[in-house]
Amino acid sequence: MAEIAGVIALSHAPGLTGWLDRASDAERDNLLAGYAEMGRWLRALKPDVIVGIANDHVLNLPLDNTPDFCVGTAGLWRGPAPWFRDWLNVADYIVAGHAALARRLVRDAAPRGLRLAFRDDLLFDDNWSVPLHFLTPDYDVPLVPIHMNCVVPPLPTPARCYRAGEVLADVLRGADEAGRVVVMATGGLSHDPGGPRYFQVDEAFDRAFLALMEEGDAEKTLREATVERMIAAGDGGTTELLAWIVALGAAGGRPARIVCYEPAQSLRCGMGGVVWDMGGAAARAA
Amino acid sequence: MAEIAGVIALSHAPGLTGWLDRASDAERDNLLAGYAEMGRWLRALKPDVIVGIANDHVLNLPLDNTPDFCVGTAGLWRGPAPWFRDWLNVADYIVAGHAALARRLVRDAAPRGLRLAFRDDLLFDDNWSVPLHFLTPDYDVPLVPIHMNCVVPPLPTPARCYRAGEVLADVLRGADEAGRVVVMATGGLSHDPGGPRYFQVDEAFDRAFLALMEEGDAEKTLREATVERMIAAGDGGTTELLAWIVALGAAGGRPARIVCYEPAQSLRCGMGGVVWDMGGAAARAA
Amino acid sequence: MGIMDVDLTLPANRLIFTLRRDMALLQRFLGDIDGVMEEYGLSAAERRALRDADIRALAGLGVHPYFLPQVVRLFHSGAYNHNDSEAARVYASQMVEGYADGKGGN
Amino acid sequence: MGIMDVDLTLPANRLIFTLRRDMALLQRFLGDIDGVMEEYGLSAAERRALRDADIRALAGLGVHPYFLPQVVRLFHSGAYNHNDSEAARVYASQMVEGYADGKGGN
Ligand SMILES: [Fe+3]
Ligand SMILES: [Fe+3]
Repeated sequence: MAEIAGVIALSHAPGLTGWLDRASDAERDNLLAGYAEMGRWLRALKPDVIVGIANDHVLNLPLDNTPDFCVGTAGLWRGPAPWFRDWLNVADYIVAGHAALARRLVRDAAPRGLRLAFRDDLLFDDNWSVPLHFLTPDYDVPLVPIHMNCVVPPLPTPARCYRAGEVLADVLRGADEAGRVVVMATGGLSHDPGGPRYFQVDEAFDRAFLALMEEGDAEKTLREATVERMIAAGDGGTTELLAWIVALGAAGGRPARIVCYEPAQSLRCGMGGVVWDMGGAAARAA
Repeated sequence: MAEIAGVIALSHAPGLTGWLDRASDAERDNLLAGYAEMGRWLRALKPDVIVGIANDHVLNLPLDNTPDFCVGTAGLWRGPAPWFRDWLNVADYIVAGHAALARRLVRDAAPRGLRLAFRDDLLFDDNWSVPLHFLTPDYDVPLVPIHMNCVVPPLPTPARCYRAGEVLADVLRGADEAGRVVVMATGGLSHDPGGPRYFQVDEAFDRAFLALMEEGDAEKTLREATVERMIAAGDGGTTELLAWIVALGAAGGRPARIVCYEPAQSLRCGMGGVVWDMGGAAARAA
Repeated sequence: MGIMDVDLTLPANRLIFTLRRDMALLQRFLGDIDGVMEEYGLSAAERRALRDADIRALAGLGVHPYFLPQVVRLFHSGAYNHNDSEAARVYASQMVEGYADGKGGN
Repeated sequence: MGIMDVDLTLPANRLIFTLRRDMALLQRFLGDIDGVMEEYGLSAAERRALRDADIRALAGLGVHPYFLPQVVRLFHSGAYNHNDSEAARVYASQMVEGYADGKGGN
């Protein structure tokens, strides 16, 4: 049996590694401090594996057969994909996968009504490259990546994403292979890659969304954090917050703690992160 | 604007073309008469296109990324696939597709919440080869095939299938490309390929399901025709009736007329068909 | 065992899926079963079961039920597949309880 | 135009999707744009828009919004992609209202 030691959700926008020197001093200092804190929080939990969930950015999931969720079953992952190297400005890295756990997720989620597509050849872009750079710079925690569809219509509804998080947590708790797990959602907050507001951030939306995470009222979140509102806050990218809804479901809907937030126009994205302390054996020991 | 001239649902089991001489005289006579009647009904509607929906039989939709529904976008289809030739015992055939309409379905279903995967290289087995052999033996009505997942867990729920039928009908009615459309579901009734009841048929279940079609009470159908009951009536194949639920949705939930039924153990499948007269211009002219 | 017990990630499922689509692979498989099974990464248990057309064992490993009669047809003709055909009888002898005692089939 | 207006069946979407995954195709594309567009079945309108990096026209045809900044990066460097980089300014000049008048970007 396994334990969900913690759940985290954080932005992954490429400016954080690609052109952070162009941010204001306040943005840079606040974000570097926040991401460092999230890294300490995560490493203190001593996870055996990170189960990640993030937007695929239409990089792997084909447009002619887009699944809602796709688990990576490889035993080893390399990043970033060549096309993203100069953009992301991170060193090439290798991180272990966890094939047995990934296959378990596919098998055990199905009877619970959650389809997980699977493949062993996912390419990584900012979705994992940016968070791992800050959170596990030694790439020493195995990763089971779940790429999800946040931007190819029709999108999975927030309710479906929340339920997916519940199912994942349920399956993980019953997985002998898992050990101590951190569930990590990446993406968001407001941004509009490909739209007319590419250079804008919707700070009011972001703060309202973060307040919902902090409040920990799942029903209210599903009522208010609609796809329509996300799109209104930035069409091309804000729906990455659906991954945060998965995380909220995995955390059982409990309140999150906001670690940092910056409406970083310089990075073309509302940037920040929240953590859910799960209050298990891990937290008690820490 | 297009018209849904009629909706039909009928069995496609391969024994009907492959070893019908092994059926009893009564089975053979009743089924041949029924399939002939359905063919006359369909051809009298003078459809410009058949939009078909049927189980994929794990032939095209990959196990690592199984969509609920996948539309064939080719302009021309050839059947049956080589592996199925000796089994089905039908002559090779060519039937036109309708690429523009297929692409329209993909585009216009998405904002209505229905994802349709798409591809132009679907292989055909009994799903189309058996019904077309009897209904349009000259293969002179273009076909837009929609292969659906009826047997790879998790299955689309009956409610989702009904809704898919409603969406398809809605999109078709707004499609300039469509003209006069017949929606044709194929599959079922009770059978258990791959299970211990391969040689059995569940007549009581079949008759109850047909009665639901005849009654035309959509809510009752969704309440009673559950996946669990279908599986209990024959694990490996009975859930092909989910395609009939799509047809029921496309028919707006109205009552169907039962054309024929035989609990044909000799064909290892409950065999039959129903039609929905849509009462449009087509019916009035007939 | 039924459709809800399938192991979608099982290499044997990917192989059997592909065998029915790719006639060149099918020919190669029929000429070199072990080589193709190796290529598709089947486990020892999967290889043994598929080589022996042991469809009951394949079912236990998580092969999709729909594939089971088709596995029989890999090794016996699929033509004229009525209930007393060789392929149907081979299926019944493994999957239908009581058939081996002369009670199954029809 | 936004993610809900994408035409998933558009050949240009399949090409741009693949260009970011397959570096050999990307090299071939950069050396022979017309040949590769032909190979992927792009319409005349798609070809014109992609050849000219006319991302506003591509958006109108149903190209996925997420691809638009990446199309700019096909023709301009993607490195150090800050808001005053050449790629960002090319994007802004086409997609951000008022930018051409010196008001957009930042
Ligand atoms: Fe992103
Ligand atoms: Fe079937």
